[in-house]
Amino acid sequence: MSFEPKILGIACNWCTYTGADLAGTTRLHYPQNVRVVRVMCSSRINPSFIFRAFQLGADGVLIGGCHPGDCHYNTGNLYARRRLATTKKILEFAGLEPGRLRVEWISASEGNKFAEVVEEFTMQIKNLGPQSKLKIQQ
Amino acid sequence: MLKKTAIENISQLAAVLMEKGTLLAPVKEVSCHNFAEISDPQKVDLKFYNTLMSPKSAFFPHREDFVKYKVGKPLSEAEHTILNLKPAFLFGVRPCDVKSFEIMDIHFNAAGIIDPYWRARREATTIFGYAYDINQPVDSADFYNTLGIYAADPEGSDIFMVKKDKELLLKSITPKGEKLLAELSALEKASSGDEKYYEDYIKKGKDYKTRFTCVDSEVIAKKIESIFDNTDFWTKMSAACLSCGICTFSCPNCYCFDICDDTLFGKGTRSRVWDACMFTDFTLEASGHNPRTQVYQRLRQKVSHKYSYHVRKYGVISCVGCGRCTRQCPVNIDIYSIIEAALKA
Amino acid sequence: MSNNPYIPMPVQIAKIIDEVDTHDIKTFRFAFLNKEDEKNFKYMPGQFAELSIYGKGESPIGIASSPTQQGFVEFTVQRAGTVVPGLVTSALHDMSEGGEIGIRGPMGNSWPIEFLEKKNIVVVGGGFAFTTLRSLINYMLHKDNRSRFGEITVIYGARTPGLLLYKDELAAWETRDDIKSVITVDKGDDNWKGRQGFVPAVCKEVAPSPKNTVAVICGPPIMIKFTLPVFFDLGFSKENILTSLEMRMKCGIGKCGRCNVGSKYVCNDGPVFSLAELEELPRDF
Amino acid sequence: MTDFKKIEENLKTEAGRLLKEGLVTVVLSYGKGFDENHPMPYAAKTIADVENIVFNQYCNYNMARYLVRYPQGTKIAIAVKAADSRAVIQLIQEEKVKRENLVILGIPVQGMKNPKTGEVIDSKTTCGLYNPVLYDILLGEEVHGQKNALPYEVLAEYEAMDKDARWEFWEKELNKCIRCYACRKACPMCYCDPCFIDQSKPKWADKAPQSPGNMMYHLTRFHHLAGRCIDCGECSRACPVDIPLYLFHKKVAKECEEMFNQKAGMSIEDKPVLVDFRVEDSDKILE
Repeated sequence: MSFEPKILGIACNWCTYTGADLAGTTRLHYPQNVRVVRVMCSSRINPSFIFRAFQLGADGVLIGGCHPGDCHYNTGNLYARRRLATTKKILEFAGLEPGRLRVEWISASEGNKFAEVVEEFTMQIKNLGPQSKLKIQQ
Repeated sequence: MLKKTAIENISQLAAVLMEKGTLLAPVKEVSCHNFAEISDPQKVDLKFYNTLMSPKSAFFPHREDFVKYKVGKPLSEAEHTILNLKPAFLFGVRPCDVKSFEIMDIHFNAAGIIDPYWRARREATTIFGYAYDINQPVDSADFYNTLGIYAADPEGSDIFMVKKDKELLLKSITPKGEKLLAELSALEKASSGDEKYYEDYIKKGKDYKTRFTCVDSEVIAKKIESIFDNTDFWTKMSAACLSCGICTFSCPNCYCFDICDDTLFGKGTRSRVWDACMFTDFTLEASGHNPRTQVYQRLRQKVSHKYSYHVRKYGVISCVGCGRCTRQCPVNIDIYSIIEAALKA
Repeated sequence: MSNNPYIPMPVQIAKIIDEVDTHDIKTFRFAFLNKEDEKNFKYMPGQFAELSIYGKGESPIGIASSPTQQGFVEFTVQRAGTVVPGLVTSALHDMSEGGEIGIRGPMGNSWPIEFLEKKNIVVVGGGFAFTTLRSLINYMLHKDNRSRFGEITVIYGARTPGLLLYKDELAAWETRDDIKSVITVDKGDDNWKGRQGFVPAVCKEVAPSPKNTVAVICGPPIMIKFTLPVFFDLGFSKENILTSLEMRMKCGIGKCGRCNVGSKYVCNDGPVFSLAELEELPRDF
Repeated sequence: MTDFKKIEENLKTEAGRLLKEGLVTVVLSYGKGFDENHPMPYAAKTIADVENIVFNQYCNYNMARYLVRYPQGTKIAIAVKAADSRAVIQLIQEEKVKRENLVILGIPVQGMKNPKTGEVIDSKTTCGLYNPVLYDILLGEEVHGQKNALPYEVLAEYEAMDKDARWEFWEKELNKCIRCYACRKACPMCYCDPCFIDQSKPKWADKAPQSPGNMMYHLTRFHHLAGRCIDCGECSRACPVDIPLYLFHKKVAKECEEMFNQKAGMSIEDKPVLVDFRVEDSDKILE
């Protein structure tokens, strides 16, 4: 059986989640590997969410927020950008592939982009293979 | 019975013990020694002063599983941990640590409800005590003399070992030790010279001095009770305390634990895990009330528990002066100095 | 290891009673699933047990039923969580009748029945802390036991009428002549025809005689603080005032080392102490 | 070389003066321990306490750790070495203490030693500065002419490692953790109450020292200290099982410096980098 990665998607309520909705309503095809969780803003994402997702068996984590400057709360994604960049460096130094965490700015009108990013990221994770380092062995 | 072996052949003895059961012995880690279950007899290493962590984990592991459960399923489906223990050998325990087992026995194995896990592990284990090397300098943190323990105290061990140059002399102390020692054919018979050396060593152990202060358990218990409300004293003593848990974790006599449920994907384990009275949330009640929010209250609890409450409850001080809490403390808080100061306060 | 003190016994929720109008205090009636366990669970008023839900943890709760009531045990549980998340109590509140949980106990000492015998008893309770007092009252009122005790006076207060526990029983006590019950609320509402006023003030008013009398007091710290002086003024000695302590507990059997006040473990040596005993202990609770 | 005796004298003099004049209620410095090699953090509150103040090569504690223990508004004098002064600055940035309530006694020093190992504490385990960044009173001669050591040099070996080898390294190191929390308690920047790891809802990790919980605790703590760690090395010295936590903290500090162009605890005008942003931050940092 080929490897079907489990990907956690965390999408901001105002842009990416609506964008994902648009991808759905316009019947775009994209891989079903992403399970999306909605948060109010990308700056809501506690880095521990990401570590925990990897521990609970995620092979990749995809985070979507509004484009810089377009945040519903004005500056939320600008904080998130710094924070998530740091998370990435930490994962990398711990020995994980930094490519397993991806941050994308996807607006409410970019249903296409959402589908493309999911497609691309799923491929990327497939190439990286299963994430077994942080995953809790049962 | 007295037998002996060359220290360089210690791995042979280890191999024999491993055939008989589980062997717990000191092994060298990067910068310290610790007791560990031995899988390679070559790893047993007696070139240590004392281990970083106390050997209490042989009977009271950091985590002891009670039950494996499935969430939402009837209790009858939960799997209870059953300790089917092989005979175990705890090898190379310093006299002060041996003494700690006796003190812990009162709590877990004699008073009130008996702790089935402690008892099972304790009964399965034969203890090889190991005298401190009286030809080496004593560590400045130790103060076991204060608690009436000496560097070569065979009391409490099943078999007691002393070092003679490049040899190890093994003396049986209890019938359990006698029986085991008789079975250990890999060991050589000791000569009468060895007998004399052993006896002399035990005697000389009394002259191997650690820090000492005259502490009568009743006197100190009463003194500490009387200074409970002396907040100035406790604030001063705890000014440096970071309230981390290393003193209690490394202590051979600290037994406080938490019972935790760890669940993942609907399955989980209920286990007991070491806890420390130095942690802020140790006494945090569900109402939000916490009787010990301040560092001084927690340090007071720790010291009082060992030197006063324990005396009142069980008749003995719950400290053996092994010096681990002092050595390991990141800010050099020294319980011996606190006791000295308390006697003067 | 069936005699393992850390393993809970299975019980089933036979009945849930929603006690108060804020719906955060419920009484749970448990029936033992193993007859053997029921036989072994011998308790006296004032004892407590650990309610245990796998995956959530354990919570020490006072037993609210009386040993004279056969076939079940009752616990009145408040949903904790305003300050510290109350994992067990919330989970319990979310369960329905027929659900299964675990129970370990009984634990601790009890109200000292022998000491109370042949004496007049004044029971003073405030708010949610009435549970083991209710157990004591029902025990004393039982037809086999009533003659062993003198006069029984109950003074019980809550913030509002809706927050009074065991409303049916309170009403039943009113109609009996072998118990004097004084129920008060801090602030009544339109339907409240009873007494208004704080517990300490009511105690002063009722003014029970200290002669051959023991006061059993449980309530929030603030109530205790103002009630004790009233009883001292009335002439009660410290030996004759009893209360029940609360501390964070885990094992409930005197092993885990966290509920000590001085050399006493509240779970084993307590939770019931007389004021005289409490004064011997360091102020560490 | 640093004249430790001279600094001790100055420390006593200044502490005595500040307490006598009532300018501060407490002087945070170093005091006698159970022997010479084991001094302790010390809080002098009376002029008589000043007698007990010591300063020697083993006084490596970061006294900034104790600042948050006193209620806001307490007038405090604090003895700081180079890294410690950065911790004070960082705490001022985070509004945990106010500059006007502090008298900072700067100690320029080199040749501090780790009492456990006797090794000299150099740039490997600390930030490589000799002179305090911020002080009111200097208690010794500033160190000049000494080549400033590079604090991040030690990272090269680990950065060069293959990622799997690095994972193996950290897994092995972090699995040693016994969760005594000495690292967070020794850290001047770890003042949260409760710490995320002690929360029961959400419960981030098990209490027992096992790999998943250890990973969660340490990775998140590294993250919480990103852009805030001032590289004093106290976490690593406090650790009873010698986990080289400083390596990870250094790495995160280095990355933060490169990405956001700001070093932690260098100016009280700064804001911690992760509670700040620039519109012109590049998306490149996310790649």
